[in-house]
Amino acid sequence: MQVNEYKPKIVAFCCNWCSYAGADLAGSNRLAYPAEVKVIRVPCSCRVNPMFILRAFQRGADGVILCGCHPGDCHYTSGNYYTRRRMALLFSMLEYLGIEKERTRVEWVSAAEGAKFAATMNDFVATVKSLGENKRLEDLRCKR
Amino acid sequence: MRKCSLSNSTALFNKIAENATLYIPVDLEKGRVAYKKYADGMKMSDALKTDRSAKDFFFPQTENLMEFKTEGKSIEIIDNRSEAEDFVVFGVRACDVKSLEVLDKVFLAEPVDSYYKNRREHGVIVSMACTRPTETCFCGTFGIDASAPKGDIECYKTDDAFYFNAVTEKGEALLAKLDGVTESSDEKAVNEQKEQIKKVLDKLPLKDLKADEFGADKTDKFFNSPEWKNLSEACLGCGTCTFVCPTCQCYDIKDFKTNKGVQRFRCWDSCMYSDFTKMSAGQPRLTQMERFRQRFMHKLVYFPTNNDGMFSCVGCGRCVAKCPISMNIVKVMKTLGGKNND
Amino acid sequence: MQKITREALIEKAAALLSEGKVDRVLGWKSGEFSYDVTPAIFNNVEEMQKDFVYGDFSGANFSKYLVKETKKDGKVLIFLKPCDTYSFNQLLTEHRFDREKVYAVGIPCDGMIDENKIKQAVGDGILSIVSESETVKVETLYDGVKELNRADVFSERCLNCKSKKHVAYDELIGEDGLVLDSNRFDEVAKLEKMTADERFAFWQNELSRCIRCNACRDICPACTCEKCVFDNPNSGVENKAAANSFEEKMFHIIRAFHVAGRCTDCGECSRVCPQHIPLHLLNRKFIKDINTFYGDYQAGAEVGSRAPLVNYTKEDIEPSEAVNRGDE
Amino acid sequence: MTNVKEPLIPTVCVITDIRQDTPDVKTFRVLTLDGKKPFIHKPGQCAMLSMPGVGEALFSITSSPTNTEYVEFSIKKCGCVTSWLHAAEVGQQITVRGPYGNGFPVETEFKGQDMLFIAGGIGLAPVRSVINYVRDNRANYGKVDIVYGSRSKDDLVFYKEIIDEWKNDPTVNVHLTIDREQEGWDGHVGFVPNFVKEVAEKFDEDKKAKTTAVLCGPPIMIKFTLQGLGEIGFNKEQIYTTLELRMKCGIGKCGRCNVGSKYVCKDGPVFRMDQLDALPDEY
Repeated sequence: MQVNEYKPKIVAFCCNWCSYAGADLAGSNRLAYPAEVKVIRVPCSCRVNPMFILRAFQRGADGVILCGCHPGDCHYTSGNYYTRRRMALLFSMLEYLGIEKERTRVEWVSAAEGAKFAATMNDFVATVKSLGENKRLEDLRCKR
Repeated sequence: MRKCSLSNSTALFNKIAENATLYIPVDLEKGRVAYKKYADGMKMSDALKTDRSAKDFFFPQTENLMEFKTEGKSIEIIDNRSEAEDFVVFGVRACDVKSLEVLDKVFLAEPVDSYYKNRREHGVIVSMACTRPTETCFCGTFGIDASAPKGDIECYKTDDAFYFNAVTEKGEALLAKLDGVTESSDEKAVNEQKEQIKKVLDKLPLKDLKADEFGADKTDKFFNSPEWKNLSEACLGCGTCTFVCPTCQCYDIKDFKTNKGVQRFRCWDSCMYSDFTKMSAGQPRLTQMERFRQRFMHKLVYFPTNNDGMFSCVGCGRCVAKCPISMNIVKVMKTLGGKNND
Repeated sequence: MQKITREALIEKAAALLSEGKVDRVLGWKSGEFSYDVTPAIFNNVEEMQKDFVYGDFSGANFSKYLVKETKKDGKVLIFLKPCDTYSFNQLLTEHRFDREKVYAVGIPCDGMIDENKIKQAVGDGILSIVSESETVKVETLYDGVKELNRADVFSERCLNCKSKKHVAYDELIGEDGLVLDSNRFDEVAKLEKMTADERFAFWQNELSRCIRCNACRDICPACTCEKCVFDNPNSGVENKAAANSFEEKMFHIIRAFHVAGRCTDCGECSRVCPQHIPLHLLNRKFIKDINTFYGDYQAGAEVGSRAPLVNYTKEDIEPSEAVNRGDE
Repeated sequence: MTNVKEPLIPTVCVITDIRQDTPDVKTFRVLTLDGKKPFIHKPGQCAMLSMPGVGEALFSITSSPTNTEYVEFSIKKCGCVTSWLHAAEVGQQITVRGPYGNGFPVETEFKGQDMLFIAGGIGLAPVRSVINYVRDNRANYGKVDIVYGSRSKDDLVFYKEIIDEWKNDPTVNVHLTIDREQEGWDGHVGFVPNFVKEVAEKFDEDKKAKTTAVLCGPPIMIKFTLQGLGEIGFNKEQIYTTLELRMKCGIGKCGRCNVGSKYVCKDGPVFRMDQLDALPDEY
């Protein structure tokens, strides 16, 4: 009989201009990253407001990663600088509430960094997998 | 009348908890008091009131009504109501006991609300006389006697014992089961306590608050009073008063999309909220003044009109203590009630 | 700090009303007991003489009422305690009220009392509360008069008062105070030192009591959205009741986040919470983080300052470092 | 427990027909899954329709109780649930509970009376139920006049039925009006309140005395129509209308549809004007 291996659900918000292209590149270079990663394309990492992150957890995500252009390279000049501040504060708050800090991450991935994208995702999935299911920020109604 | 010495209270609670889930008021940190599910050895609070009322047991903040599964164009309704478990709420004060009577008028009126009825049938209320009512208490205004708290079993706690008197059949049945931990007793101690309570009630600052001016069919007298504007001026439109109120029963029905279907649940709602009556076509109560007026008119006039003069306020004083801006039904009654209440 | 009397404020209001400088007064109105003070509009001196009160329980921060008040005709007189002036400035920065329609009188404050602490100390049946310089005399129904140390019953925010200085006013009564060194972040630091499990248990216990009455939001001078996301049926997160622990957390995280960088730490949220949830500890966490990460910033200290969340530097801390800082 | 009928639990029904009446009004025919009428109702009553996940809302039943095959709801697209319904297709299942409310007193006060039906826009929806009930029990009622108006010809709900059936019914007088002149319209132009006055003024005193008016439409129309009817000698006791407020439960418990001590869902939605006057002005 097949053993049901725990597969974490990962949501990756990727900015259209860098990280999404990076993910694309990872794909066309046939660099493997886990299928548990669900990529959501956003115009800019700055588009992601804290509610998106919480909602992803509510809907059953075990980890949420946000990828944007490297600071200084934002297509909209400064979007990712704001992202950086927001997420620093939000993640710090989540940690303060006792939610595992490894479940959230921000990575800067450029369009040329297909390999980095795949490596990041592999690493993130492994980290979240070792944490197990998201229990502290779950909505039981969505689990049944 | 049955008696159980306080030194034996753990045995008493354990006995009750054998047959039903028992909830007792418990002291928590920072002066908070709440009903907690009894576990062996738990100590009952002597506080006058729990922060939230006993309403929660019968009409919880949120409850699932049903579930739906949808596929293509078809819908399946899953009625997942289940029989409630038997439970006992211990130490309910006279005001909260009366509040259930008020809620019954709404939920047990035809068509009967089966969710509420289910819990009402399975719940036994052991009330508790108030030996130390506080300054915010005004149950006497609505004819409630804190020395005769009613419920299914009336309970009096003296310095050394609990005294029990069954009021209803349900109460008798429970009391009969407690024979092993209680003994027969005369009424002397209880009568003394009743006298003492009456004396204290006479000293309460709100003892002279009268509801006579209000009641059935007084809509015209109060609805257009110019006082509403001043009274509601500072109202924030939050729902504190309605949520701590043991008689407020307005609810909303909402759908939640789970990952697998739709859960229809109901939750408390508040007439103080701006979207309470909002429709796509418009809004009959546009300002906070109208919403504020609705709440008090409902408690003091509309509800009595529909329920043989019964007010839907029990004078528990929670809103008096909790309102962020300290506006409350006492101030409303004093302002609108005219000379009678000066 | 000198004690300001009710009479002095009425006198000031009387003068301003008779000079025609203001048309009405936003003030505290006495209630049934010593502590149930209600914000109210006074249209003339007679009304003030009857019911106006300024004392230990005049804690309500009136700044937010200006949003509504300045939409009316005429000019309103508002009394501002030092901490209220920060909210006043912050609202002004956000263009939430019309400064022209307000006459602000700064008044000194020597700390407000938390009636819940008194209730806890003396029990039921409080008949009157009289405050003297260092002590509070509480007359009770059951135990006669009890004397309490005033400092013991100060409200939490006053124990950790951040400033006795008025940062906005048209006129000041009495002398101005100074910005204080407060210990307001101690409690946050204590939580940060706990393990994640302990913190989780702490917040689970606190937030699970939330009844979603929205009092914290509705009193908050920083919460002035015309339509809150939690009231908007089109937002997808509208909710009247926290159906489970997730929704409790979501509401409070999002609310705290939305006021991050704009919250002046006035403490109204914790004061009004009927369930006594220490909501200020969420806001203070953000303030503390902002101070640590991006340099000290006090919302409302000056009009027009750029809030930290609508600002950045190229050298800002990375989120991954931010969350690890607790491990050091 | 589960065999106790819970009023809040609906039944699944299916939309068997959708008719586009006007650009923003559609009429939905609803049957139970085994092809029966979901319930027996009185004219003027309402029912709760819902799509799980979208919401639940109260709609007046537009079909007459004399229709034994199906029930119909005419719904104007204006909010969340209505927009969803407008996008639905035939065969779509929805949930239904009801009927709720008191309905019009067609078997008591209305009996033997001359009827004057007045409606504006979508206000004809609840009135249609009474009109057809009266037409199907013709012997029980006197003369029937229908005054109906809308913004334009295209906005006249049930236009086909009005022209094909009501206009062809010799026992019924139909008076149509639209707000503004329009190409292809040779009927009356003008607002309903004035038109009603014109029509009813011609009634002799005797007829006025034995006429009962049923009124439904936007608040502004109701206000001026009432004024007009008053001027030509109608009493408030002769006029009935139906109210609409936000409702959630439909059974007088959730607390939001009350006007004074009355619950619109339970004590209404039909009120006689003098009863309505006795209520606080909050609807």
